[in-house]
Amino acid sequence: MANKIKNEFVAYSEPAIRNNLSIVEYCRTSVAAVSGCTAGVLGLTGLYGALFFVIAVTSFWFMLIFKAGIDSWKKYFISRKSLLLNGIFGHFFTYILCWTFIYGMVHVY
Amino acid sequence: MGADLIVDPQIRFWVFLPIVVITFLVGILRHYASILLSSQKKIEIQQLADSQLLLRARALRENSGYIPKNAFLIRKQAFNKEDGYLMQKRPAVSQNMMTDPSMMTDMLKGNLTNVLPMIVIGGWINWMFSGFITTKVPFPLTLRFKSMLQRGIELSHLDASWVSSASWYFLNVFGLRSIYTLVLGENNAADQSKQMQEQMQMTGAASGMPADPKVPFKAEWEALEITEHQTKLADVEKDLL
Amino acid sequence: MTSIKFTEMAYCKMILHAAKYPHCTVNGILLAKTNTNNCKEIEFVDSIPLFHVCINLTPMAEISLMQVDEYASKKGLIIAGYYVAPENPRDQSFDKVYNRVFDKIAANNSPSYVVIVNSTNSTIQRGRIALKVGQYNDGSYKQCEDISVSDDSMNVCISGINTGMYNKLVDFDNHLDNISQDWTNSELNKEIKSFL
Amino acid sequence: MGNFKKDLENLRQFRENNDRNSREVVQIWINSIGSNIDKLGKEKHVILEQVCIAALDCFQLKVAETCIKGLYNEFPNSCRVQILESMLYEADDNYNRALQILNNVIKHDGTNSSARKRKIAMCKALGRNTEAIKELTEYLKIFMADVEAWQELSELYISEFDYSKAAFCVEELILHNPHNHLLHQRYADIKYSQGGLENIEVARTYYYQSLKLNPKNMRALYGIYLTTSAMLNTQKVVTGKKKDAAQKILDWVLKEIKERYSENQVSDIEESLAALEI
Repeated sequence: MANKIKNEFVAYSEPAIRNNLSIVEYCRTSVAAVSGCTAGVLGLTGLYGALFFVIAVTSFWFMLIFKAGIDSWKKYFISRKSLLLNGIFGHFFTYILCWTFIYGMVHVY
Repeated sequence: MGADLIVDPQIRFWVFLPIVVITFLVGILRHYASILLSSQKKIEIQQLADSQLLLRARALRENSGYIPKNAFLIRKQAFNKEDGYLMQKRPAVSQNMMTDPSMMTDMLKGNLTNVLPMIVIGGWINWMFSGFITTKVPFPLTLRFKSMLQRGIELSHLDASWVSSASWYFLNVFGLRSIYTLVLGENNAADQSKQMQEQMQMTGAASGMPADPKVPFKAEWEALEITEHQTKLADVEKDLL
Repeated sequence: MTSIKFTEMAYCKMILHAAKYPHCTVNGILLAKTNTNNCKEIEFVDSIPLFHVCINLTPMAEISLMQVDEYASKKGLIIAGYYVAPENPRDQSFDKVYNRVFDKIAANNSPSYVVIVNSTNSTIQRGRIALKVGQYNDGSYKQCEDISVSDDSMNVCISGINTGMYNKLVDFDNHLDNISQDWTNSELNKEIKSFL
Repeated sequence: MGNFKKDLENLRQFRENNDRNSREVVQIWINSIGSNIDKLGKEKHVILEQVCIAALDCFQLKVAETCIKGLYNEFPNSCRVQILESMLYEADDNYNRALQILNNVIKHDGTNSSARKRKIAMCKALGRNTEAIKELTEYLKIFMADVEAWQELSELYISEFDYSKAAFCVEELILHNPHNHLLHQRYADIKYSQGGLENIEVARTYYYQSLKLNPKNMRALYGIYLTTSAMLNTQKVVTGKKKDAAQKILDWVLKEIKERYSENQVSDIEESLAALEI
């Protein structure tokens, strides 16, 4: 995934970037699902649950940037912010579903 | 937790869980069914040529700055002159989908895999598990959500965060989408909300093959007509030195 | 009739170049000693593989000619010939291989020679000379029949192809892709010599 | 079995990078995969196709035949396999039979572009370049956005020394892929080969662009050098200012080129650079 960075403009390989993003998307969905299940098992309610989601997503974001290299993430992605925010609502929805599901299984009855 | 309301634990195993499992499995099933039923669309060579022509015209319009001016003008001329590529006369293709049998079967198949299961399973679940309170969302909600989450139960004093069985089913239908992408990979057919959208647009337009080339040709012609050549290479020398 | 000789280095590098890119037309330059440039006999002592992509484009060919010229004059050699191994073994006429590189060579050096490498795997394995040589003089070609290649070079070629030695060959195109690669092939030359 | 896995990994890499390492592919087949076809699982058919083409490249007709047979067992009516079969006949110099198969495929499915492309390739193999060009232009009238075909056409034109038409094809390529430095460089090469002051100026612009897109492109650097010095030589009446500017560019390019070489420390070749400075 050789993307060349120049001072004033960026030349990148479209399929490589798309591939990277789809992999990241996969990870993020997994993170949302897994953290949702965790929140359910822990029995978090209300704002705590939302907070947990925010923590999970941002910590995953940090891990991702760390994995890509703090200096070299630019090689693989165009923007860090989109890595955090892209499709966040969709993921939140996944999170809520898993959360509700496991919470229902463990704590309601 | 359930201090104000105690729910029978049996509901968990006989209503709550089955709904999740059923919706999930139906989604998977739909995915494979649509793979089985999908027929490779026969593309007419003329259609193919048209779509390629449009692709080329678009590339010309978007990246014209990278070729010399006269090269651009030659191409523009070739596309836009009286009998140029974009102006050629075609016998009007009356792609009436009702008369085209292959269109009909396609639509039938689409309905078979999308709409039908949704109605059948939805109805069945409504009938089978009607009236249960299944679960509680772990966060407080305003009263407005009551109609959404408590379909099938009319209890005015019940807290809004309780979820009825029918609503739980719909939550699952729409919420499992991302789980399908995890399990089946992207662009799967299990995701019916996307499929529904395609149903709306209908016909060939969804497959990127305009049924009647006249309309996109005209649009492309107009767009190309107003495109001015603006070279993007004027300053490269300065940039480098 | 001029008699034409190829040393091991010249012959092997030509054949290996053709073997490295069997799906492309490849070309290159032949170097000869200055003093042997009489009309009776010519010995090509070295060959410089040049291109395998689009041999008919001139800019890089000009660059390569300049550099090879410099290299040759330092070694006391002259550019005396040009070789082509056509992509299509059916193309064997001298007219088809003509291009501007050869034009330049011919302009500076008369008579100059054009060699068509007509190598298929089987001809080489059988130890036949897979070359067709023409002498170019004022716009016309004269095919030379008197070609001699030592048996040693045949053997080196056979073992070179069988052991994949062609992977070590560097032509000018490779050099331009990655300038740390050496188009003079000094490593490969040593290896060929060590075979003898 | 570790070796087996590594071989599979190698093959996959070749496929992904579009490497034509035919000899290696066939070697891998002979050494490990050929006897274990059933263990390939999902990849089986892709590998069979890959090996088949590689084997044809190396004239290992037996290997290619087994591959095709394996594929026919699985997909008896596939156009793709039929095309492979036609390639087998083609490799065996049985052009008529190959052509017959291809024509059948096209009759069956008019939109099959690879069959049409094979037909053109056959023209080329028979040495009928002009006919290949004609067929290819016919093909491009239908498949106008086929980048590969434009590329091939440009190369055919170059081999026929028809530079202006080749330039047209490369322009088309640039339109479809404006960020590929190799295309810009190729365009400049063609323009330079065409000759004439105007074309050389265009060539220089494109060398610049190519260098901008990829600062490591040596050909572009050399190209700038060549075009600039050519402009200095041809323009007999250069005004002082313009000449200075050109001289400056020349110095700059030479400096850059030297830098590249000193980074790589190849003293041998570096010496022959002296030729440039005349």
